[in-house]
Amino acid sequence: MTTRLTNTDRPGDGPPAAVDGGPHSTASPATRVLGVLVLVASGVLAVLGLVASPADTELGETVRLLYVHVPVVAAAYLAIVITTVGSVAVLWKRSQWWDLVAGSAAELATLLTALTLVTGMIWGRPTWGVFWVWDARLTSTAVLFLLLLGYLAVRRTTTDQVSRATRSAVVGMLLLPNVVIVNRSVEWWRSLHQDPTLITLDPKIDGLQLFTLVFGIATATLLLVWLLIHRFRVAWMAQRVEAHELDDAIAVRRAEAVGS
Amino acid sequence: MLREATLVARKDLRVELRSRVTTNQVVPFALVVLVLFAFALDPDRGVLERATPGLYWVAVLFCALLAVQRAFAVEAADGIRDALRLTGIEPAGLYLGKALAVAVQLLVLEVLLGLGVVVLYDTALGGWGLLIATCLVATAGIAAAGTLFGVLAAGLRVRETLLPLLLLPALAPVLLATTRASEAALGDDTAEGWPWLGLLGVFALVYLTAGLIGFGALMEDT
Amino acid sequence: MEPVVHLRAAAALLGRFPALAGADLDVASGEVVLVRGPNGAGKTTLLRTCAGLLPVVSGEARVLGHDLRTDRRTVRRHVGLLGHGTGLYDELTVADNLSFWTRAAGADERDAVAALYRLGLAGRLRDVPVGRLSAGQRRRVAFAVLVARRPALWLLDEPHAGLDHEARDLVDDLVRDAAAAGATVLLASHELERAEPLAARIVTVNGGVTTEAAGVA
Amino acid sequence: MSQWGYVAAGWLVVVVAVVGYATAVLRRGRALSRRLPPEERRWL
Repeated sequence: MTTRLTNTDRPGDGPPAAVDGGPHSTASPATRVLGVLVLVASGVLAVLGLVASPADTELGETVRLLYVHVPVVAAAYLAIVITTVGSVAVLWKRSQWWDLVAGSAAELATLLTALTLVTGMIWGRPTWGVFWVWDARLTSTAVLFLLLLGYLAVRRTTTDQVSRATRSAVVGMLLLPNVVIVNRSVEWWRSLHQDPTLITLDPKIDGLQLFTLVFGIATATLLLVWLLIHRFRVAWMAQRVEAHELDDAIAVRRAEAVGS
Repeated sequence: MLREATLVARKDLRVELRSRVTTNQVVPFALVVLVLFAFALDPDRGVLERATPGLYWVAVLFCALLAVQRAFAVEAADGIRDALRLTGIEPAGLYLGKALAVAVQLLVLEVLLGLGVVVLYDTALGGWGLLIATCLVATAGIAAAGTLFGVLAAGLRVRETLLPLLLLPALAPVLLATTRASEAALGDDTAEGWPWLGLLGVFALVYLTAGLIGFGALMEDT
Repeated sequence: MEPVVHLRAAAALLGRFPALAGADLDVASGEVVLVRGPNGAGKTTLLRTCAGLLPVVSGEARVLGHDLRTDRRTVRRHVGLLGHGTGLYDELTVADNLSFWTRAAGADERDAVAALYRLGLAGRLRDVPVGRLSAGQRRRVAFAVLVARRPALWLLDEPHAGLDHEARDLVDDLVRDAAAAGATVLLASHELERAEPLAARIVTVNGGVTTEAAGVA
Repeated sequence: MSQWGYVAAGWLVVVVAVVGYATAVLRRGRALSRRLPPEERRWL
């Protein structure tokens, strides 16, 4: 069954082979609809952001970077909230489903936080002439990125599924509080020095620019949901494969014992 | 639960008194760090003098890292993890006990480091009320976070590198708050420092709560 | 009377490895059972499973009336495990170790002192750091903790290994005293000639599976 | 680099990263589903 890898970000896949009735990938009717929706929305966003909306009086063309930077930030924070909620659910209800959700959401959060940093730096270059500025938003995003790397490191280094769920849940549970504390402390810190802060959500833009921004955030949220569903299904299958390997090990060990 | 916490804390401190690792290794390490900062920042150009609070607290964080690693290396000896779980001590009591022991060692370190800074960087100490309060609340936060991440990394084969990766970014706001608060204390307007103390308090509370919740689950794994 | 230990096709995990693949075992109160089997057969895992230290993933597992599949924490306080590791702090002295482990388990100081004398540790060894003791002496301190705690279920993993004759006789006496006092003992050992006279029944473990239980006495 | 250059760079980085990640996830999903019996491929 060859899959047509189109250049859109949701490559369609051929009909599942007749013999094996089950789904052949993490796609399903729901994700296909959502996928198309995300595609269309990103197309509209591109048109709105790059062509239709006017350049900003003050920022010039670089305001168009906001239409991608701010949605990515919003999606990143949404992913963080999901991770923390999932982690608390894991510790509270020992539920394995939430462990997979938290793990998937954390991975997405790391990708989105990295993109936030990159787009933030690309924004910084024309605006302040330098890639990195110890501005409140960029700094707290950087610390957040390090915390997420710690989460992924814990998840990768623990072999045993049960203890992996517990340990990553404890780190995951602390992500949101950490974000709040880091933001608060960096805000106070930078306000002591009054140097240029990244003009974020409200550069007194309105009209079409504001609409594009909000539309961008909606698109990013849809994209996050789509990615989360697929990543969750991958995590679920990976966990099932691990479980099978375990059952085989038990069977082999028992056969060995009885045989010898 | 408090009875168990003091029992564990006294045991940890007695192990430290017997083995003298903190006093013989971590304190000298801290002084080395201070000296290296002085080499790096060339004392008479004033930079060192302005940066003293920051450098002091960076040194404290590194010492905290070593103290936590040491605290859990003691438990890694053969059979101790099993024995601890068989005593039926409440996980929360074990967590508080170990955190208390780390906190006490940190306070001793902070005092010694303080002397080191006064001698090496001839810093004039002032604003004692704010300074002591900052040390106490910050130490509580650092010990709470350190103990939680310490047990989380314990038992994993990459624990030496995992602990710094987990603990130091989490302690970033603590470094910020303690440095600003210390600057305010040493400078003239101590009023400026109190909000930072509030932040340190919130930090300590968040991690103490997380520790009391998470420690039991973390002790459970093989 | 419900058996102290009741395992039916119990499987337990050591990390992701199914160290125990299917154990069947019933031990009545006050009984001494010898667990035999080659190295790596799962003897240690069987003991640690009974102590509630390993997650039981399938089959039945009840110890001292607690179902290990739902709650394996509460049973631990009533179990004493003497494994390969001594479970003692090398930096602390014999007396400090004993006092900590005894009070941690809820027994009081007097039990610790009594155990010191019972194990002949009250003399010059009392204030020696455990790290500087010989393997035999360390085993003696570990036994002292057990004697002081008086758990209902004793799980002994190779208790005679590396001991001189005099210490081995002491181990035998302690096992007999414990059984006489109503405790139940599960003894894993290679040294059959030493261990068999102590045990009422023998169970063989191989590849994480208990095969047959042969009567002795 | 003109302002448009930075705008293009910003957009390109995001699109490439998202498409790359999405493709990787989908490909891994397809590979894993081949190793599992049909009824185990979905959580539902």
